Order: sequence, then structure tokens, then C-alpha cells
Amino acid sequence: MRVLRFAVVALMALGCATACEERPKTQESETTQGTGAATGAIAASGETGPADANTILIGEVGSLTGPEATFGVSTRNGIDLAIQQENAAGGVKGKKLKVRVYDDQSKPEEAANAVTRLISQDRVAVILGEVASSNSLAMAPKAQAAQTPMITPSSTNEKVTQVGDYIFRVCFIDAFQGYAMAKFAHDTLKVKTAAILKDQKSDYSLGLTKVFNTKFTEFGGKIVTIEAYSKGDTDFRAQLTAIKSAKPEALYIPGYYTDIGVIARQARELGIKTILLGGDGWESPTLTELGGSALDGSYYTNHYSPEDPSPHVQQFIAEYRKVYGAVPDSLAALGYDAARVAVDAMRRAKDLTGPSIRDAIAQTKAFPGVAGTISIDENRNAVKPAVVLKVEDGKTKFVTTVSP
Amino acid sequence: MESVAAPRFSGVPGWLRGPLPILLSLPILALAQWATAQAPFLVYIASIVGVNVILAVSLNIVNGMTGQFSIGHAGFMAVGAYIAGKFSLETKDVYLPFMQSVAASDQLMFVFALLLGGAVAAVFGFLVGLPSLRLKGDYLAIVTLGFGEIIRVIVQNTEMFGRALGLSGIPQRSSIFMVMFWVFLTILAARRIASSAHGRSLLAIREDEIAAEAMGVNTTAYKVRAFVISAFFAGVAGGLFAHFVGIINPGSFTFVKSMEIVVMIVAGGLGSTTGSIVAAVFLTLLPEALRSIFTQLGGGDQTLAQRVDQIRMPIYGMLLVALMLLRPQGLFGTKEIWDVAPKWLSRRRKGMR
Amino acid sequence: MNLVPGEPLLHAKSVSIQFGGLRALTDFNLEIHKGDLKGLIGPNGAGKTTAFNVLTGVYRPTSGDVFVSGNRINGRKPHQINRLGVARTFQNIRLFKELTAIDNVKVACLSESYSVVRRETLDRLERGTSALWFTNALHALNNYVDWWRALLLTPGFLREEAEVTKKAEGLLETMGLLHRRDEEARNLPYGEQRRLEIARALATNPKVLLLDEPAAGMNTREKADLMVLIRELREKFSLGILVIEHDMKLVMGICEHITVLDHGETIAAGGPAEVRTNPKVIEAYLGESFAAAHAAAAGSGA
Amino acid sequence: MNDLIQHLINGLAAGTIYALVALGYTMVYGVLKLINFAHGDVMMVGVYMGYATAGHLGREHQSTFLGATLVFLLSMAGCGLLGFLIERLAYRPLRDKSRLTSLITAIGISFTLSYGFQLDIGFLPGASPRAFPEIIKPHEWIVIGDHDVIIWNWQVISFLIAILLMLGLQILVFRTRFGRAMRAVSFDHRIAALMGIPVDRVIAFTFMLGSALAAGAGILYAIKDTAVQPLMGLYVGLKAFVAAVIGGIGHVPGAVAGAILLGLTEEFVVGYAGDVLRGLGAVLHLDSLGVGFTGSSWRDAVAFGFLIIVLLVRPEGIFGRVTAEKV
Repeated sequence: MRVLRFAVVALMALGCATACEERPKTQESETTQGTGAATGAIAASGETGPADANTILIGEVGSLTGPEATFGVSTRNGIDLAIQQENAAGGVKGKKLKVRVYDDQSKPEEAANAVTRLISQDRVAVILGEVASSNSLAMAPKAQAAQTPMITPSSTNEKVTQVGDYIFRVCFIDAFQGYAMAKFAHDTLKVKTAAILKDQKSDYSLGLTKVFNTKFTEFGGKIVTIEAYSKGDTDFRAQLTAIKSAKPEALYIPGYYTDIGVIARQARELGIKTILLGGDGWESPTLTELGGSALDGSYYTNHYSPEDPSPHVQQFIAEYRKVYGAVPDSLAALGYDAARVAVDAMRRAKDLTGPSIRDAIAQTKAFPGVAGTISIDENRNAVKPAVVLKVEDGKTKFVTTVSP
Repeated sequence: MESVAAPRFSGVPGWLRGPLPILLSLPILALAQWATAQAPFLVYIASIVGVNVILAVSLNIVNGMTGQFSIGHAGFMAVGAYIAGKFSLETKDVYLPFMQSVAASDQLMFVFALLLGGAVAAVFGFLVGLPSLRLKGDYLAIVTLGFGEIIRVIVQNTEMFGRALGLSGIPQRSSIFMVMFWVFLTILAARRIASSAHGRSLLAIREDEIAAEAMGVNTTAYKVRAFVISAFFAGVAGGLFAHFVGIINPGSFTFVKSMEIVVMIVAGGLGSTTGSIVAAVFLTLLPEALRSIFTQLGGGDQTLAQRVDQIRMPIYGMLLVALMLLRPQGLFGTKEIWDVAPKWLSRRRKGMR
Repeated sequence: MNLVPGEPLLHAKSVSIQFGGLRALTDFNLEIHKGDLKGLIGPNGAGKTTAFNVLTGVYRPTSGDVFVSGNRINGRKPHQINRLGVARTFQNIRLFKELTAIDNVKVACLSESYSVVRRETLDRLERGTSALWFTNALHALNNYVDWWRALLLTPGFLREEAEVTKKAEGLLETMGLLHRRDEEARNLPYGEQRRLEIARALATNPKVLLLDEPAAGMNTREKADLMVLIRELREKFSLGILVIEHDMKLVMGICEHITVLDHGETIAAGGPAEVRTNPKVIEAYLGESFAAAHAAAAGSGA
Repeated sequence: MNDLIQHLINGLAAGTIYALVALGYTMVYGVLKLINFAHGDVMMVGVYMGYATAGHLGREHQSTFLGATLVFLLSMAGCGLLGFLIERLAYRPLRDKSRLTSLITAIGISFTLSYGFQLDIGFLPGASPRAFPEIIKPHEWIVIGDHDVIIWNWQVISFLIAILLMLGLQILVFRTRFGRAMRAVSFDHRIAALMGIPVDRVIAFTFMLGSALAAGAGILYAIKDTAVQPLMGLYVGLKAFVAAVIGGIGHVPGAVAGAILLGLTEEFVVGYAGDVLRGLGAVLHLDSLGVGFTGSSWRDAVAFGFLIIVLLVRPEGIFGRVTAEKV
């Protein structure tokens, strides 16, 4: 009796899961709208599984909801724009492109779940995503095992592409960004001493801290103190007071924009007048709303600047604005680049199998991305310059480019 | 109890009665493993469900059977995940020569990693259980929460555990067989403890601590032991989790995760093992199901489907309030499913709980 | 009334307890031997239940000592004292409400299962050593091994469970509750709940049984039955029994020795006749206004 | 030295906010024996109400005396109403059930509020933080040295408001008829009801008072830390609870003392524990494990570590009284 009961329970659990498999959940991104009525109909019916013979499916995983939704949504916008343009330009090998996107709520386990779904249910040709390195790290082994190439638009942790030879990225790595800011601070700003305020909840922040620390010291500067906070804190005065007493000439805060504004205000309140420096996590339209005038005169490194005069960048900005009514941020630019690198590789690949596309991506050289020219190196990382932006009167201004 | 039910098993020799369910489960699990070999997504979902069932059933030992209120279960899960994950990372390339194949050796190492993770979590369970010697009810709840947070902060500040990034590249050795086997073991353990002298003492503590103490039940020791066994299985669940997700970081084991488990056992009925199982399965699959329903209904408009997970948390909150107001005992109260099921399902089982 | 020579089973030696400034019990003395049936009476708030709580280890005495079979038990936990052979019931019934009648009794049988170190050995060790952590560890060892026995359903475990069930059923039968075997405790009528509490207490194999107002809320007939039952229990389980009771008739009827408390102080002790006529008792216990009436009633009863 | 002064100011400022929130906890616990887990989230809602009010007033009106007062009063009134509704709908029906039931309900309400406010449907604000308007125009009040220590006008004003609110509460509880009723209910609400005290009304009013206090605390908090976000209540709430327990829950001055103690402890841990930890680490060779020695990264653990130690050593808190359970 007892045995039977357990068996029933086990079967019930299995049955539920199977039922779930039969009704899979999809989120179609309507990138083919207006270009292909047939694919549009498929998308609308919520059907899943491999695409028909005339479409190529591209998988995307991003955080579309939750606290980090802005990153995911920007990236998706960039990808959608790229795919629309590529479809208008005739698609790949006579086929239309379609993106299937799943939300991972910024959780590794959900990212792994989503990528498994993309590979085994949807049988996508290429995977794009994620923004956060920890989520990309959850996805990468699955993609690697299934021999499906994966390009992350903006995961900067070096470990991501080390997972295997199917994992690529179109952004620079933490090490370079930290180096770029250290170099800029030392060479251009002529700063001799600096303090660091890191976000201990974010691997990204810790990575930048490490590199900035070593590089700045190598250049002959001195790191006077390192303090930490946790993403979501609202009172940074204790750390800032400690920093103030160390009297640095510059304060490097490699965190996310959500905290930067508050930190800047409290720093000014305590009478800290040093230059504030940051990384690409600062990039957001709300940065200056939160920070106000406290941020004036700060610098941060970024992937691209909307002020870049190159015609293809300006064209991208114009088109993006037409569709989404806003100036693209760097995440949108990177999403756009990632999608275009993938499409370019598929065009060059001899067929659309994973290994062929992988080889084609690996051979990408001097690709004109909107966020810098992209060459994939032997470690499957993009080699490209970083830009330095300055905050002035609630706006960001392009200052200089730092090359590797 | 068992002895009362004995006549039904009269054909089974005594020594076989203990391991029989486990032996019977093996071919079923092997069948499940074979059937799902080509469906990694199904395996993934089933694994998540399985881990949640283990967590709910194990938390129910403390919260439901013993009547203590722990809201830091994710902390134990984290300990198990980190210890098992770290062990597997360090011994990735170790091959046990006496095993026949690399795969078999890996599986044995995996089992060992799980046991290690569970054991260390159990030690933490012991440490967290100690305050329950002096604290009751809501105070204990806050302390368990605090312990969970402290474990998170420690992990976050330790290089060995990868700090904020966590551990990545954990070998993916988990399988549906392994997950379901542990689910099965957890449920079996919970049920068998419940129907032993041990379990009766726990229930007695839940019902009336002072009376239990006066009847010779060493309440403090039993409470600590309930924490220990509960933490052990939470640790195993964490270990399983680490081996199918492949990356763990402190963000996966927050207060929110603890609360999800609490919602499960409260919805299922504190003290009801089957209730916990049903609620864990249902609440894990619900967002997935909602997502597909919204997709079907919404047609091209995907916003609702995308918002499922965002809406889930406030709905959990309201569910808790509504449950407490309308049915504070949860789905099954302290009963098991066969106690409340219609008569045709259970012809006996009075006094069996 | 020391009918049985030798060491008392339960011995309180000038026990006092103080809560903040309140002296709840002052210089309390009591001896219970095998076969004793003693009563503890006093008006509300006299400290009767406090005395029980001190004897069973719920409270620690501020001064004085309590001995169980010669062991000083000050500061020991209630469950340890229970294992030494003192069981009790509660004034406000404290059954395990959601458990069935038989499970209530089986909980108390738990001390039967001793898998690694035998109970006698443990008892001897506990008596002989002050290193309680050592015996505690042995208890824990027993219990952890018990888990595994329960998990694996070892034959020994099954046999023990069967024995426990049998014992519990036997106790239910003694207390006339066997027909309620699988009823949840909270669903039993009041009188039966009281009897179930006694059954539960008996399941711990006590040498001394402390009954806290066992007749409260019972009708006359039930009370009469209870008196018979208490006497029977004493014979059958060779117990020493201490009863707190409000009902004078019941106390006077069954107890051979009565201690009277008022404001925590022992104002009288002795046989029923002795106590009944003690003017201090009549005044304190019943108040002056009732003194006359009571005297009359007592007179007519005699 | 200037450092020390600055840390003291910071710690006091944080402690004052904890104190105001802790008072609400302690009051509700006092009358209901319920840990109102949702208290911090009620505070968060209050801050959003203030944010909305200030937004409606516009830039030129919000920082006038009248405007700021209006922001305070409206959000306090709004939160009072919210507290009333929560008590009436969620807690009152459960008053005679087990305490666990109420605790779970409280957690449920906390979840509903903090995650509900992360949605951006309808009037809900969404997850991203907003800058709280400067309803008190900041200017430097006292400057020590070359801007080594700056005390701002709003810091002083916040502190004064907090002290006033606490004094008012103390007077209310110990000098008024209503306070006497509250204390009676706290002692035993069943007996209080028998004595003719309108228990329902007293409890409802206590809840409203606690919630309004939380709203006031929240606004001060938002002025101090300049940003509003839906999860802000969770941690402040927890820490305030810790403060209340440290001081002895149900004890008004105890809550204030506990809160200030906690605020200062956290501040000094961030300020100075790094050096201590580094020293300890060198002695114990912890660096081989790679344990971090930045004092500030341990701040979140401090409150809970403190709580656990207090509960283990003196479960009734510093000022609390031991209560024996009746058998």
C-alpha cells in the first residue's frame, strides 16, 4: 500500500511535468512583422518547436522583468532592430530570421532553464545573451554541450568565454575596462591617488575593482583604500567617511547606476570633492536623475558613445530612435552588434550547423560594429576600444577613446 | 503504525520491508531516466520541481511536524550547494579506478558530493537549532532568517566560494534518476520518521511543548535533531541544484527563496507531507503554466506572459494572507492526502499520521 | 505515615521559591513513598501547582532540595525528572490535541526504545556522574541510531513499535478508553480527556504520580469512579500518588495524608481527620464566613 | 578625530530612523504580541505617498515649510489608513488563532507590498529607484575645519522631528487615558475587554499610530538617503525589528536605545572593523581561505549577529522583563 502510494505520487509528479512539456511556453518577438505573413501567423499562434524550412531561429535569453529589466529590454530592442534590418536586406541564405526570446528574471537557474528550452525545444541556430555574467555562465555549458554557438552581447567577466569554443562575446572584458579607466585616470586626469568603492554583491564590480587596483598601482598611482557596499543599500556614509579620511584624488565606483546617484549625493554631502570614476554599469538615462548635480564632472568608461560621428553609428541611432523613440544606450548597441555578428557569420558559414557557424564567428575580423570595430581573438573575446564619457549638466559627453 | 498495518505485508519477510520501496523505485526511476533521455527541457523542469519538493518536505519536518518556525531554509540549501559544488569542482578529474567507467565513477563522486553537502548543512542545522533551545515562535523565526543572511554574507566574502559570481563550471552530473531518487528518499524518510517514536515526539512538541517535556521527551534535543535532518535534506537539494544548473551564486539563496518554500508548506498544510509535495509541484509549475496560457491568450502581445514571474511574488503574498484568513490549516491541514481523500482511496489509516 | 521503610521516592526538603519579590512557596516539605496516597490542598493561589512545578522541574527552587529516589534534581530538566520516575497531569488539560488517543499514550512510551545503550545503564550513569553532557551524548547516540532503525524499518524497530502499541492499548484499556483508540484527543469528552492524561502519565512507567485536580469539571458519579480508579492504580502499578484537589470530599475520601498550603506556606499536615478539624485550615481554606457551616457539615458527616 | 565625529553623526542619523521604525514595531508587538513583518513595507508605501505628494506640489511648493508639512501629514495620514485596513482585514480576524498564523499573514502582506510596488502596472511605481525630492532645501549648518565635518540643516531638523515624535509617543502611552488603555490591552486583551476597554478600537488605533510613525520615519529616511525604491522597507524593517528586540520588545525607550546602539554599531563596523579583521586574519591565517577583510562588506551580518547574541544571552532584551510561562 505504502509502496503503491509513493509510486503514484512519483508518477503524478512526472505526469505534471510531461503535461507541461506538451504545452510549452513561448515568447515570440515579432521581428518578422510586416515582412513575412506566414511566420507572423506562426508566432501569433504561440506555436513552438523548430522553425519551418524557410526561417532560421535565433534564440535570446535576457532579463525582461525584475530589477535588471532595463538591461534586458535595451538588449532585446537592439537585437530586434538588427534582425528587422537583416530581414529587410534579404535574410540569410534565402531564409528569414526570427528571434525567440525567453525571460530569465536575472536568475542563473532560469537562464539555464531558458537555454535548455531554446536548444532542445526550439533547436535554434545561435543563442544571444545574457547581460549579467553569472547568467551567461549558467547558459554557456549547455550551449557548449549542444554545440550551439552563443554570443553574449555584454557579459564582461572573462570566465564566460573560457567555458568552451562555442562561446563568444562582442564586448570587451572586465580586465580591459578596468585597465582603460586606470590608464585614463593616470595619464589624462593625472591622478596620483585613488580610492575604490565596490559593490560586493556584483561579480562585475569586483572584477573591475581587481583590475583597476593592479593597473593603477602598476602605472605608479596609489590605491589608498577599498570600501564595499551591497547593491540596494541606501546609506553609504560610513564607507564614504572612511574614504574621505584617506583623501584620495579620485574615487572609482564600479557599480550599477541604481546606486551611483545616491552614492554621489552622499559623497558631496560629506564634503568629498574628488573626481568620481565609473564603468559601463553607470550607463542609464536615470543616472543623472538620481545623482543630479552631484555627478557633474564624473567620468565613466563605456562601450560606445552616441556622439560617435561615424555614419553607420549615426544611422543606427536614427533608426533606433524611429522605432523605439529613444537614443540607444550601450546595451542596445551591443545587442545590435551581437545580432549582426551572428547574422554575418551565418552568411559566411558553409551551412547552418553549429560547428560551421562557430567557425565563421571565430573568423570575424574588423567587423564594423556600432560599438567599435570587432575582431574576435583566439580567446573568443572581442578586441575593441573603450570610450570615456564625462557627465556634465545631466548629460554625457564623449571625451576620448582608450585602445587596448 | 507499521505494526498495525503488518497483515497487509505478511508475505514480505521482515528484513525486506525497509528497503523494499527503494528497490521497487529503482526500475521505475530507470524507466523515467530512459524515457526522458531525449527531453532535456523536461528533465530540467522536473529537476527544479524535484528540488523544491525535497526542500518543502524537509522544511515541513521542522515547521510542520515540530511546530518550530524556520524561515532560513535557503541558507541550508546554500551550504549544501556550495559544499557539494566546490567538492565536485575540485575533484572534477578524479577517476575512481575501481569503478568500471568514467561515468560510473562520476556518479559515485556525485553521490559522495551530495552526502558531503548534506552533512555539512546538517552541521549548520545543528548550530541553527541550538537557539531553539531558548527561543520560541517568532523569535526563532527571525533568528533562522538571520542565520540564512549571515551564511549568504559569509559566502559573498569568501574567495574560495567565488564571492558574488559564485561557483561556475560545476560538472553537470545530475540526472532525473538521481533527483527523483532523492525526492523519493526524502519523502520516505519524512514519512517513516513521522510514524516512529521519534516522529511522535516531534508531533508532541508541536502540540504542547510543556506536556511533552513532562512526559519525558527531551524537547530541546528533539528540536535540534529536527533541524539537523531537515538541514541535511535541504543540503542535498542544494547539491542537486548545483549539479544541474552548473552555476551557483548567493543570489539564488536569498530570503525570497526561503519564503517560496514557506509558502509551499503553508499552502499544503503545515505538518502534511503529501500537502507539501502537492503544493511544491503545483507552485513550481504554476508560473510555467501561466506563462503558456498567457501566451496562448495574448497572441502577439507578450507582455502578460513576460510579467508572470514579476506578478508571481505579490500573488504569493496575497495567497499567504488569503490562506491564513480562509483556510489557515492549508490544503490538507496536518493530515495526509489519504486522510482527507474520499473513502474509496483509504479504507483504513485511522490513527496513522 | 511512613508505611514503607527506606528512601522516599519523592522528597522535598524545605523547598522555597520566589518570583521577583513574591514568595510563591515557603519551606515546603513532603515525602512520598511507594504506596502512599497523599493530598495537597489549599485555596486558589496557595501555591499548589507551583509546588507541582518545582517537584517536576518546571521551576527551579530558590532554596531547599528536591530528591527523586535519592537523586537531587534541582535544576534538572522536566524530562530527566520524568525518566527518574515522576509523572504528572495538568490542571488545564494539556493533551496533544491533534494526535489520537493511542498516539498520545505512545508518545509517553518513548523512553522504552533504547537501542545502543540500555536504559538501566544510562540511569546508573546519570546517577553516578555529574558529567551530564556524557549521558546526554549517549541519549543522542541512541536517538540518532533510532532514526536509522526507523528509516530502515529494522525488525527490532518493528518489534518495538508493536510492543509500544500493545502497551499503549493496555493502558487505554485500564483507563476504559480503548473504544476511543483512534479518536483525536481534542474530540474526547472532558472526563475522558482527564483519564487519557492519566493514561499518558502512566505510560512513562512512573514510580510517583502527581495528579493536578483530576476531578475538576467532573460530575459526582464520575468523581466516585475516579476515586476507585486512583486507588486501583496505586495497587496495580505500585505507585506513590500525590493529588491536588479542590473537592474536599474526594481528598478526604481517598488520601491518607494531606498537606495544606496557604500563601505558599504549609499551615497543616496530617491525616484527613486531623486536617479537617484544624481551625487554621478551616479559616484559611474556606474563609471565616464558611467556617461555621463547614464545621456543621463535618459534624453531620462524622 | 573629525572622522570619529563624522561616524558618530552618521550612526546617530541612521539610528534615529531605525528608532522611529522600531517604535512602530514595539507598539504593535506590545498590544498584539505580533511581529508586524509588514511594518517596513508600510513605511515604504508612506515614502511613495510622500513622493507622489511632493510631485503634485511641484518644485517651487514642495520645499516650502507648508509644502514639506503637507508631504509629512498626507503620507502619515495615508499610512495610518493603510495600517487600519491591514489590521481590520488581515490581523483582526486572526487575533484568536495561533501567533504563527498572524506571523505568516504579516509576511504575506510584506511580500504583497514590496513586490507589488515593483510592478509598473497602473499607479504602481516599478522596480527602479527614484530620486526623492528635496523637500527641505539643504544648506550647511555647521562646518568644522575645511569641510572636514559638515552638519546640514536637514540632519538637525530630522533629528528634532524624530525626538519630538518619540516624546509625543512616550507621553501618549504613559500620560493619557488612551495610553492606559493601550497598556491594559498589552497586558491581557481578553481581561481588558472585560474591564470595558474597547479593545478593537485600541488595537486599530495603535496600528494606525504605528503606521503613521513609520510613514514619518520613511520620509525622514528618504530625505536622508535621497532615493525611493520598493525594497527599501524590507531591510530597514528587519533592522528596526532587531533594534526593538535588542532594546526589549514592547519597551518604548528600549526600542530607541536599541536602535541607536545598532545604528552606531553598524557605522563603526564599517568605519573601523576592517583594521580589526585584518589583524585577526593575519593571526588566524584566514587569508589562505580568501576571506575578505573589508569592514563594510560585513555590515549586513552585523545586525543579525548582534540579534542572535542578544537573544541567546538575554532573550528578553536589554530593558525587557522576564515573563514566565504559566503551566
